[in-house]
Amino acid sequence: MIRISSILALGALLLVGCNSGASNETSTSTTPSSTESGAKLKVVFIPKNTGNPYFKPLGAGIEEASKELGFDYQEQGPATGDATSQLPIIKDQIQRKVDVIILAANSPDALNEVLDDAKAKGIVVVTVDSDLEKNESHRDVGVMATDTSKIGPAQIELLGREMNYEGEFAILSATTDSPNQNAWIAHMMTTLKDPKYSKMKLVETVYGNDEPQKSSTEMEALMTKHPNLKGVLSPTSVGLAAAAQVLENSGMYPGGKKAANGGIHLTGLSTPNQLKKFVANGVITAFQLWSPKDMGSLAAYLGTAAKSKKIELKSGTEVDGPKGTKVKLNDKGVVFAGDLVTFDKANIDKFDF
Amino acid sequence: MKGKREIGLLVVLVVLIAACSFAKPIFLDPRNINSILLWMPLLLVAAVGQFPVIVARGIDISTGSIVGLSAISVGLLVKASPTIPVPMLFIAGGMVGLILGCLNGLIIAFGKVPAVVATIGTLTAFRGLTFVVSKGDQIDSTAIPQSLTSLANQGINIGNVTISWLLFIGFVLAILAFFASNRLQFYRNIFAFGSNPDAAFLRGISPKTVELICYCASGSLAGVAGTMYLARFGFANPGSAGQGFELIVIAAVAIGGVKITGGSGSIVGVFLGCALLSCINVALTVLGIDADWQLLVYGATILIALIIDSVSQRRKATA
Amino acid sequence: MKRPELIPAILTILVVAFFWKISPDFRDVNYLLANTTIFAETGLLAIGLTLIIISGNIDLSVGSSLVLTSCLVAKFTNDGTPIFVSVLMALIIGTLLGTINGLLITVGKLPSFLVTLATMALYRGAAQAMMGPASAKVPQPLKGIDRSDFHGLPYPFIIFVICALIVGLILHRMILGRWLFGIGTNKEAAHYTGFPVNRATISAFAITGFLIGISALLMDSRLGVARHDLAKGIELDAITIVVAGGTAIAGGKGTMIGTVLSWLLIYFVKTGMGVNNLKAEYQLTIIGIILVLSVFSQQIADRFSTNRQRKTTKIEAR
Amino acid sequence: MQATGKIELRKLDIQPLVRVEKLNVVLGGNSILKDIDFALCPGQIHAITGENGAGKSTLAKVLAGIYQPYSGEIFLDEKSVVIRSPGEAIRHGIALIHQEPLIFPDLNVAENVFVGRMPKKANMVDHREAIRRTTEILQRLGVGIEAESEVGNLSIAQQQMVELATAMSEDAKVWIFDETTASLTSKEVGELFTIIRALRDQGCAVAMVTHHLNEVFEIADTVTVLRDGTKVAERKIVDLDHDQLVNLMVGRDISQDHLSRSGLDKVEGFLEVKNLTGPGFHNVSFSVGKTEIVGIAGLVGAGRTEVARALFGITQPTSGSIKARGEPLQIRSPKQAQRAGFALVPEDRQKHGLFPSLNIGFNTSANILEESSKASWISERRLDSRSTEILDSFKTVFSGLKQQVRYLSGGNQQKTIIARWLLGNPDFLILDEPTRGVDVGARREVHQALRAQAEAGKALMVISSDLSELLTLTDRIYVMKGGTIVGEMKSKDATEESVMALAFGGGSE
Repeated sequence: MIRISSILALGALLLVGCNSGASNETSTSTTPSSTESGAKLKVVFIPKNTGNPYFKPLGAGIEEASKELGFDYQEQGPATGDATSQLPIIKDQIQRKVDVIILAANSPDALNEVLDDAKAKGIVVVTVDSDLEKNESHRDVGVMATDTSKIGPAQIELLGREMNYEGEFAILSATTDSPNQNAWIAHMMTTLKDPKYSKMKLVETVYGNDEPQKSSTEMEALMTKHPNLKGVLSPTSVGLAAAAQVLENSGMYPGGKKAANGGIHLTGLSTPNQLKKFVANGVITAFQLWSPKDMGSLAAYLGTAAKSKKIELKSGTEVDGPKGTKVKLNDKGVVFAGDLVTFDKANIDKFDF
Repeated sequence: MKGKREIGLLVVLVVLIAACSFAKPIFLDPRNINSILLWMPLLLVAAVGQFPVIVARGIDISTGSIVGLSAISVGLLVKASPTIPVPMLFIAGGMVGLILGCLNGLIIAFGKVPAVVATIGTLTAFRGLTFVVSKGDQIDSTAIPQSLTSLANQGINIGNVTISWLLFIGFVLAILAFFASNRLQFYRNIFAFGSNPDAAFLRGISPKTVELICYCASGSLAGVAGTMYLARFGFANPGSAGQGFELIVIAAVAIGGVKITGGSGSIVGVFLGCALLSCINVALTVLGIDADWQLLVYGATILIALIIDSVSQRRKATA
Repeated sequence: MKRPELIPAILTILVVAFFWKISPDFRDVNYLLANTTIFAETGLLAIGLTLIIISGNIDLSVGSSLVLTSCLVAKFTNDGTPIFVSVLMALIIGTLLGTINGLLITVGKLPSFLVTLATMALYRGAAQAMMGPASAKVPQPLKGIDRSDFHGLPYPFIIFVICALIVGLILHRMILGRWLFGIGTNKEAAHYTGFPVNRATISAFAITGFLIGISALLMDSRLGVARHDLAKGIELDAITIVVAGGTAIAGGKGTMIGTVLSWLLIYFVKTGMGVNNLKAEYQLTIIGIILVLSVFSQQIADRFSTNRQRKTTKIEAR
Repeated sequence: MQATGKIELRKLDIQPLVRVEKLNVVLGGNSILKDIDFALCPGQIHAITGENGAGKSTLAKVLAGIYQPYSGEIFLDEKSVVIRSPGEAIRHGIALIHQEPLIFPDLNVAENVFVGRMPKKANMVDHREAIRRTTEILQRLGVGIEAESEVGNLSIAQQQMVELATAMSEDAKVWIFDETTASLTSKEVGELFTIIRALRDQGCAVAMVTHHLNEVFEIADTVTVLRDGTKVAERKIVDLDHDQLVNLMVGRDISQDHLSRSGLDKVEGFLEVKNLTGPGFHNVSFSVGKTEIVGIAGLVGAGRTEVARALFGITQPTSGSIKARGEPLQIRSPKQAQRAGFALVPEDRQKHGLFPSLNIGFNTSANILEESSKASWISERRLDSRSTEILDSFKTVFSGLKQQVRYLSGGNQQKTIIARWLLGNPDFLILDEPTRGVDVGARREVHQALRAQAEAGKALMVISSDLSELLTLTDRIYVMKGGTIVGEMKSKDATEESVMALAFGGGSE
């Protein structure tokens, strides 16, 4: 009985499939375009994963823009930051006929195919924070933090100033295959060739996989392996927070109980809320980040403009940004959201994200 | 007969440490030893909880999610009332774990759902709950009081080696579990149940009670491990806190010589299993193994440890 | 209740009816079909795991094997291996990885849970060691199988159905299937009865490996790239499908149709939740609850059928 | 026999320790026990007997709190009680000794004895005290087992003693033995009976569930006979003889004739074993001919099962030779043994024979999968028809091939397994305890089927602890002791006494 009914059910699915094959073309062309009917645009933001504090202000930026520009806004993130966890979500958004997808890509290339589908349906794809490195053609525009070529030097300069431009230091990164991290580290390497930094020696680059446990162990190992270590640079917030906790525990931060020859200076990239405690108690002197919120609203402005005004986004195009600004796409189709902000004791309490 | 397996494990541990320190003398540097000692407490506490479950022929795969949910809940609690005394935080973590473990126990003992299935189900369900409870927000370091995080850096100093209070708590719990497993009637009932469940029932041991309490114990110790997580890392993210931890815990218990089919094993073995895994994990970093090769080496080491154990067990059986 | 797979079947109908009613985006057969392409890969793993779980074993390494196979194939194809050869290679590598698991379990006499826990790290570790941070691009001729269809049916879906059919026949109509049921029910008795316990167990793992090979090709073809960090956690999805489909985790009981129906159920639930933008955390919780509830309801159904069987015997015996 | 008068007195004077009134038990919708009245008095051994499925064990299990009555009352010392769980039964002083020893293989003897109620010091388990008290009890029982040894490493008889020690430690007043002798040798049975008599003399009430009639006559004072869940009789042993008891049990006459081979004494040889040595046996030589049933007698642990396992490729002999049909054989696995035309019906049905949760068809046809399939493709119809045919020829009672085999009675399960092996049409059939736990009627049917196989030209080897089985069924008997063969005799010349004399042996080997 059940066997029969289940075979019937499967058969029905197959049958419907065969019938619908013929109507494929019509369904594509009838994809409603909200712009024509004058309805509100549908914008969806897909962060790398839910619960990631960095994407909160970014989402807030988009939400703020939604009030200014009057579009429907939703956030839908995957539970984990795996390479393909965003893929089914993008498929769902295509089916939901959204107009703009703002995506913080988990993978520079695993989403290529599905993003092409989205673009084919007339959806504007804006990447934020993490671009599709070397696969830029699969999205319309990228809104990136700050010029990658500026982040590397700025970080080195920040650490250099703290450690007096001399001594050994190490980098604690996220994963070996994170494009942003690798781009920044590459720029750091070039920066180090500047004679100004000639006395700074990068002893090792290690990877904490953005896991607290692994990052802590790597940080502890760095301190064991390099007794003369004077600085650690962690351009990822999980790594930086874990490293700060390890440093606090060890008391080897500048001014700490066990600090030898000036202690270990720690800096990197993070949202301010995650590190307020360590700035207050002196474990970290200063660290940097751009404004994710500005990035969010800029992405929203670009995406909606491209959709409603039918602007073709290509290098050199000028678009209206938030608050009457004008931004111009560079040769990779990327817009930078703004400069790095350096957070320290003096200003950190003014920020809340 | 008893204890031989533990001695074998101890030998493996010593050989591993010797090999590592031969390859990299700093492996024996006090700082590195501290790093290993900091790896242990969470693992040890969760493994001591997993132990009775496996002895009773079950398995608790939801451990990682319980650690996460407990860490987040305790974080929310301490955020709401920062003056709460530290022991209360451990009790709170234990309570959260107890409730979750109890739920597992009810599903398994009364719902008759196989343990693997039930806890795979709650692994995802509890992780989902963690997001719901935290509204997706991370517990930032600012919220965690110094009095809690200092448990990871202060403790009993022996030269430059520090037995952190966290590890101390872990030791105390393990020693309590050691005595309980030998001297408590109820704990002996767990062994009897694991050795022969039908016979245990006929001897008046209630299988439902045994299973329920095993999962409650596993849950509450995972909950305590959740508070330890906060103390050790100073923050907790609903997505990453405890993620994948269950497999490390189960591996530690299995390497510790606890029969995966139930009925036999010892807390001493579990302790050595935890020590071995902690050493391996720290060794991967300190020996400077290329980041891309670490997972491979880790997998190979576990496999080799299992094979060595199985071969030595068979030798003993034929001898 | 005689057939436990009735439960996923009924649930599937309810779920489809529910989403069909509340969600206009779900009410689109083309979409429902096209979306199976992602899920077909998980389904293939579930088909293999059905054999393994029926034989009283478990394989936690399926996701890692999948990744290792897909990386190897993509890399070699990229280096100029002809497509035909790389397809063959995927199947061989997958089968080989499964066979290694099987050998460790049978010849090494180790519990499958522990062996595959270790190879889960080992296989993914091997993929990472080989690939490093890079990803391998899949060349054009191998790409895009998920967007080609046969009268509206996407090929991955067809492949899944065909594989389920073939493996289902192996399980329910061929000797190997009987061996696996016997081994899963009582390994000792199977040995005494002259069942080739080791060979059959290895075969179950090898077949799963073969299916993993197919799955790896589908994944390569769909994504166009292969990386070491893909398909994380897919093993739990696959096990969830198998177990919710009425296969007993302790072995000796289960059907292929149950796995297929459960695959449909979880597919529709996930698609329905996704297209309605249900938050990821609620999705997780719901899937967990579905797993526990479906197994729980099967237990209850089982108890009823047990009573009935006892009764029949007694009556006939008089 | 001279004790009869005393018993009579006791029965008059003393009120029962346990009594059940109008007991009804329903399991899975079936009425298993109907309106049973039953009492156990102190200082009395009360046998409960009946065919398999008559409800003997169920009655025992109700008293032990394993099953709950549907209706009826249980009185302890004439006070009405409800026994909700095995634990409560233990607390009431009721001990049930099971057919299969109920042990915890991973725990030591002392922990087995005191499981769930270890002696305590300040609420903590006191292992030393447990070991001391266990040693004491073991000494009282007169068995030489170390209290600290792991029970998984003990023999079945020793494990049985551990179970007795457990009940002893519970200070049980009511002792119920459920087919306890099934896995014991006669010597061990003798020792057990000594203990049981001692218990009776201390004023305990003893119930013996058994279908061995000679045991009933040997030890019991009173017997209750059950048939199909109802009590058909309660008699004093002195008022009964063997045939009357059998009639009460089965409700029909069963003849006891010898089943030995008709025809010539000379047989064509089939199997020739020379100086075989392996795990658990050494220098074993014997032969089995076509049309012949050869019995292997001996105590449990004498190496009988071990020889069978080696012949079937489950263990490997270290030296010696096996020849079948005149050709030397190397057997490394059951598969190879099967190819050589061997078959083994194993001793432990549950562990090595049955696929309990699979259906009867699967269980019956498990051996002919390959020959009944084309290119690995199973012809279910062919398997089913052959299974039905052979099961019917054994008068197996079942509701359909799709029924799970675990719901069959022990006798029908055993028939299923014998059927499985006969379907494979072996030339040489080894049966290890073929009728253990099988009731009188079914046993007869099994014996007839085996004899028919021999008549059809097969060679059979039967290992049994039941001497009457060996004497009635076989043509020749080898006796094993201490891992080797100590004697051989023709069945028609043998008596139980002569076989036992060899099995126990006088002097050293």
